Amino acid sequence: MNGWLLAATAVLAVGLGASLWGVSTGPLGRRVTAQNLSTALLCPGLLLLAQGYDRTSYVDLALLLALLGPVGTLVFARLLADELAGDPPRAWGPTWAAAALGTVVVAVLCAVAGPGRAMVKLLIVGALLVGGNLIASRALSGGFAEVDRG
Amino acid sequence: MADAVIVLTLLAVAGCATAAVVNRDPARQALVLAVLGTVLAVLFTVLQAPDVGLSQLAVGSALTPLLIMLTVRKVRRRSAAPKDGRQ
Amino acid sequence: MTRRARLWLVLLGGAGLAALLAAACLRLPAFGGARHPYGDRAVAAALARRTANTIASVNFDQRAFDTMGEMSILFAAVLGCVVLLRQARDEHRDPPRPAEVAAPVRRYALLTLPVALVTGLYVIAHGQLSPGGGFQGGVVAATSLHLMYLGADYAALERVRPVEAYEITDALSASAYLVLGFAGVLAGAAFLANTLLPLGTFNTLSSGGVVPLLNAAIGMEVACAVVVLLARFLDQAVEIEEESGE
Amino acid sequence: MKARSALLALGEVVLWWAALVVLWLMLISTVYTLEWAVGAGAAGVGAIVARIGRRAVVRR
Repeated sequence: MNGWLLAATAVLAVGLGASLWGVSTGPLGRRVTAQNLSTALLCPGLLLLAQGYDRTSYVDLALLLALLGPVGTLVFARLLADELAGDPPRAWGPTWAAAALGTVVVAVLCAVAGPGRAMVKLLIVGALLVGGNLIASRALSGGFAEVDRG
Repeated sequence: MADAVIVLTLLAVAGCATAAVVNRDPARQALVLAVLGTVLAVLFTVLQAPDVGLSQLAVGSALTPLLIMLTVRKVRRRSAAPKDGRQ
Repeated sequence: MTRRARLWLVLLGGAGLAALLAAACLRLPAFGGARHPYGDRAVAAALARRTANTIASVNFDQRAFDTMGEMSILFAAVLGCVVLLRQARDEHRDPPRPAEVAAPVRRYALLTLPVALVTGLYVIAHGQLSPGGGFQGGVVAATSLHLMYLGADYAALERVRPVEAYEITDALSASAYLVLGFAGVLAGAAFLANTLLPLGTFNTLSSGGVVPLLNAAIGMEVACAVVVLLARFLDQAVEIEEESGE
Repeated sequence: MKARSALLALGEVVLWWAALVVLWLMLISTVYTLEWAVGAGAAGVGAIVARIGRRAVVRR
């Protein structure tokens, strides 16, 4: 067990616990926020796992999660727009905290990878992750206010 | 100690799956199911099965929620329409 | 058939299944070992055919016939959905009003759509080299197109997604898999045998003989099948209205 | 006017294509001729879809 796997276990423990607790209890707005944060918290965990197992091809998993996780949140933001309109979830604190976690993990892994294509791939994953989550949070807090149906 | 992460993700999968069954509202179930898809992908990764993890990620994170939520929307529109004529 | 006879039939079938499963379990390799007889053989066969990802070799070479079955299941399932969710006689189409989505969300969708599409194609193309393959990449590529619905509206999605073209491509790529299988027969080997093409250099896009071609056929099939499936669901959820409901 | 808009459309597609080829090159591990060809093709598909998608949103 190396340090990377230890870090991955810690990040995953926090991420899994927080998203599981948030998504299964409370009002709808908090559940949607927790679903959005599950992407932001588990994707850094996957990146750390890839580094811990020393398999660069596992980065593809994090890439796909960073791409598709926000898309899943947009699905809920769009199709639950009516229910969320009354009490739009504004959880900017946790959102920025998760974005900071993603940034720190990507920065550390980039520093380890050194300049090269692997580093650019990590930066792409990080940009997609942070950007996607901020946009998904924005969509949840009224991004689809004018959408009545369709 | 290296198995700690496997135990952790297995527990999370069990908890998430239980939560998906305990919730009765389809929209909330879909939310739990989306998280369950991601958690399962992490489990497959720590079990060294990245191919299955990728399949789970591709299907579970966006496609299944979209199919479920579209079905929920259709059912809700259908039950709402005859009563007050509104969509 | 009476209720009693049916119960006996179920019990008989269940008992037979249980006996076979128990017999199979007794012959399983020991639990938790580092080596597995099937794993060792699969890896050796994959390396002999110069396929870097053993899973791809199992899916598209050693057990290509199973994959054909899975492909037919997906094809039949999508066909069933198309038939079930068609526009019925007492329904009509009511185009949804254009939606106003917040500008950052729209821009994100427009930027991410090509990136996700190319990533999906990357996962398909590198199926026999790294984790991934036709199914995973196909689903990602198909999902990416629906960012148009999430970031704009249904009319915009329909412009990047002419359903008829995807239906035709779905059928064509499913038959491409069969044609590649029969090419093996015509060449004098067995159905779906990997003897047709040169095996190429290990760990390149052209390695593994017929594996990359079968992988690409599955990728196209899955992508088109998912698009057609989601198109039917979207039609029902967004456009099709019952006459009484208007 | 028509020639100008056609040129703009071509420029948009070429820009997207170049960006997506760079993305492809960053995703892969080793670069060789066939990889270039497949990447260029995939980037072409992505660039055309990007153009159609943007027009579908703008022209409403």
